[in-house]
Amino acid sequence: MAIATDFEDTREATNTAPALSFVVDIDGYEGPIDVLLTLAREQKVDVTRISIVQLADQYLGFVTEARRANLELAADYLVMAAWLAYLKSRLLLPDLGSGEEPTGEEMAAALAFQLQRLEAMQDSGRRLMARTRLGREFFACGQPDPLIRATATELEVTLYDLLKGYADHKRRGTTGTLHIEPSTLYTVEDALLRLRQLVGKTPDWESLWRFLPEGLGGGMMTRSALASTFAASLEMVREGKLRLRQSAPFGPIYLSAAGGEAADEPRTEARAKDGDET
Amino acid sequence: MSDLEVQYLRLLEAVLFASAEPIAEKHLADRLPDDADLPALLAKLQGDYAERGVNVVKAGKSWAIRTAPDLASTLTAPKVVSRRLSRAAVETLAIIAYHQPVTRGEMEEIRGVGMSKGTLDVLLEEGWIRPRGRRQTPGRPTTWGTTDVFLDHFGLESLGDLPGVEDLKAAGLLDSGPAIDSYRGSPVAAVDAVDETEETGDGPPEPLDPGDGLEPDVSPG
Amino acid sequence: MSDLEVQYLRLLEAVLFASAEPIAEKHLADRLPDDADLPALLAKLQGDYAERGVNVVKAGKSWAIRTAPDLASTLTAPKVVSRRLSRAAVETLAIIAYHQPVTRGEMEEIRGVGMSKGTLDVLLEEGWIRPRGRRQTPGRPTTWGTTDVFLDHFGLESLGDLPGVEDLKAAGLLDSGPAIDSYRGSPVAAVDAVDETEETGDGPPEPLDPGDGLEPDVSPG
Repeated sequence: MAIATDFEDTREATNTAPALSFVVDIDGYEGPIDVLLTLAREQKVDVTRISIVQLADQYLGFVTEARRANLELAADYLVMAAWLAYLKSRLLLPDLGSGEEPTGEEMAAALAFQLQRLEAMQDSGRRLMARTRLGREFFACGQPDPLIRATATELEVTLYDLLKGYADHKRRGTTGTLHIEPSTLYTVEDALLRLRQLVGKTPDWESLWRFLPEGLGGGMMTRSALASTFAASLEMVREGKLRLRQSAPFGPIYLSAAGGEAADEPRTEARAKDGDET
Repeated sequence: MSDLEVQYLRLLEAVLFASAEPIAEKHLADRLPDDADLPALLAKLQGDYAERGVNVVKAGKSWAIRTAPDLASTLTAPKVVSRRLSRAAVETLAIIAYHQPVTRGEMEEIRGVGMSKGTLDVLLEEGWIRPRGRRQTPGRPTTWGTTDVFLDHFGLESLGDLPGVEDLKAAGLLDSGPAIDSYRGSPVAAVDAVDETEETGDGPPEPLDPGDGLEPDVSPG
Repeated sequence: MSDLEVQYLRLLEAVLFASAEPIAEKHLADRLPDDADLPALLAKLQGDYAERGVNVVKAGKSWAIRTAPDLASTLTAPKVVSRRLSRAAVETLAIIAYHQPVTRGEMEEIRGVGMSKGTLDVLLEEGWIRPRGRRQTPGRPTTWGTTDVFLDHFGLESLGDLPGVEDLKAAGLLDSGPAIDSYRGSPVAAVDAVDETEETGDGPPEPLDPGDGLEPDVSPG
């Protein structure tokens, strides 16, 4: 996922594990519209004349590929996929003419406009940055005369300083009282609900990792999902609905339905290094 | 030119030379006697320096003295300390420059993603953007625009000199236009309405509930 | 003067202008092509600026562009050393701007600390704040507000241009929250998380999909 940084992100695409070569690299994109624009450019035609249906197919292919490659997709990428699937169906099916809904053509036109507008802004940004710039190609007075006041004031305070000052004050104000805010973590309840639905579908031993939901975005969320799913699995073991197996300290944990036909030992080809370090 | 005018011209020259930042016309006027004809003096000064190694340049309503752009290749920077802007910041800067005054919500709509932290912040710290007022819509969001410092930095005399601005205007790409957000409940569009979503904006997305297939947000007709 | 000499003169002019300190002759010579006659160029430049608002001056073996001495009296303000405003003063100014009209007692209450004697004085001296009236409470304390000079200095057209708290937050200036937010929001934390999964070789295996997740040709139901 594009991670918010102030400045150019020079890190390698850390999502790509060395063993696999991914066709899609989600790190380079600034959101779904940016992906669409890149795909549209690959059609090698004027953005005003792209085929929206073709574009929708390409995007859906992109999302499928990203999921196949285990890239974590943010929700807005999936929402866009769903919207495009819907748009495609609207474009391909005859318009029933309810009058209330925008037609497929109107929606396609809006999408085309948005793509063109973003492309224009990306180009403009590049052209702006390519200009001769102060401090790089041309220069200001190197040694301003301190005896000459340029403005009516002698104090060096910028608008940024002023706003930052107020924001700092506000922030200190808010930390005066400790509010414990609800955190978005994956709850044990959710994990239990999910596990109950999944367990019947897995006749064999499966790694605990395989039961985690998709699209967690990494970090805390993935950790909490792992912990909650493990806790949920213990609960189901207690209920006699699940069997758990871990062959070595810190080794991978495997799950199997209690009444299943799974052998006592997990498959040897199972990913041996599925670390549960956390 | 009368002796008095020459003296005023020298004053103006000294003030402009002495400042590293562009100086607003009204502040220049403050520095000169009331009977000085500032526009004429500025025009004269600009002419005097037109062919020299330093030029008198205009940036919006401000003026500055800058080294001539054609010397760029021979004039090496003592040390370039300028920071490299992220792609998000460059795009946001372009949107503010070309669409101003523009709210954060509108910037997000154009880019199709929520604003990440540190984007406006960086532009504000550079002194390139400033609040322009409030949009008279629910929530009265602040609108943003560029400053004379921005124009000066990029060697632009006015916003009309932005690269390709006329073409973009003619193509209707600077209009608000029908964006697809109006046809779907996008997470971006919701940001303005519910501020809490902003805080989690950079965090991981909500997991999809099991059994809940991904439904399009638009209810089909 | 030949075209080449004119070009050298322009370069010399730009170098002197852009330099942060006086430049020794030998360094100037390094900046110019070998065939340039530095003493002649410096003499010419000095002559060009002799009657202007700024002069080319020699100090020891170094050269610089300086404000003409005779303008010093007209340009020099009585007590001009630019200085930075203390953090307390900036914050006080911000509180006055955002909460005006506001009394001294209220400022102290909002900031949660007492105010040193000089803080308001500095702002008052600068012409950024002014008394607005008196609060109709015991002791009838003076209320304070900002001036047009304040708006002018910060490039604001009206007080309404000041971004609201929500806008500050969106701009990344008001970046607070529970520790967990800063943990997962930070790029460093995200890298850590990814690194962890990398250690497991292929990363976490593909999760099972309980419901019917995303199908490319999902049709709206």
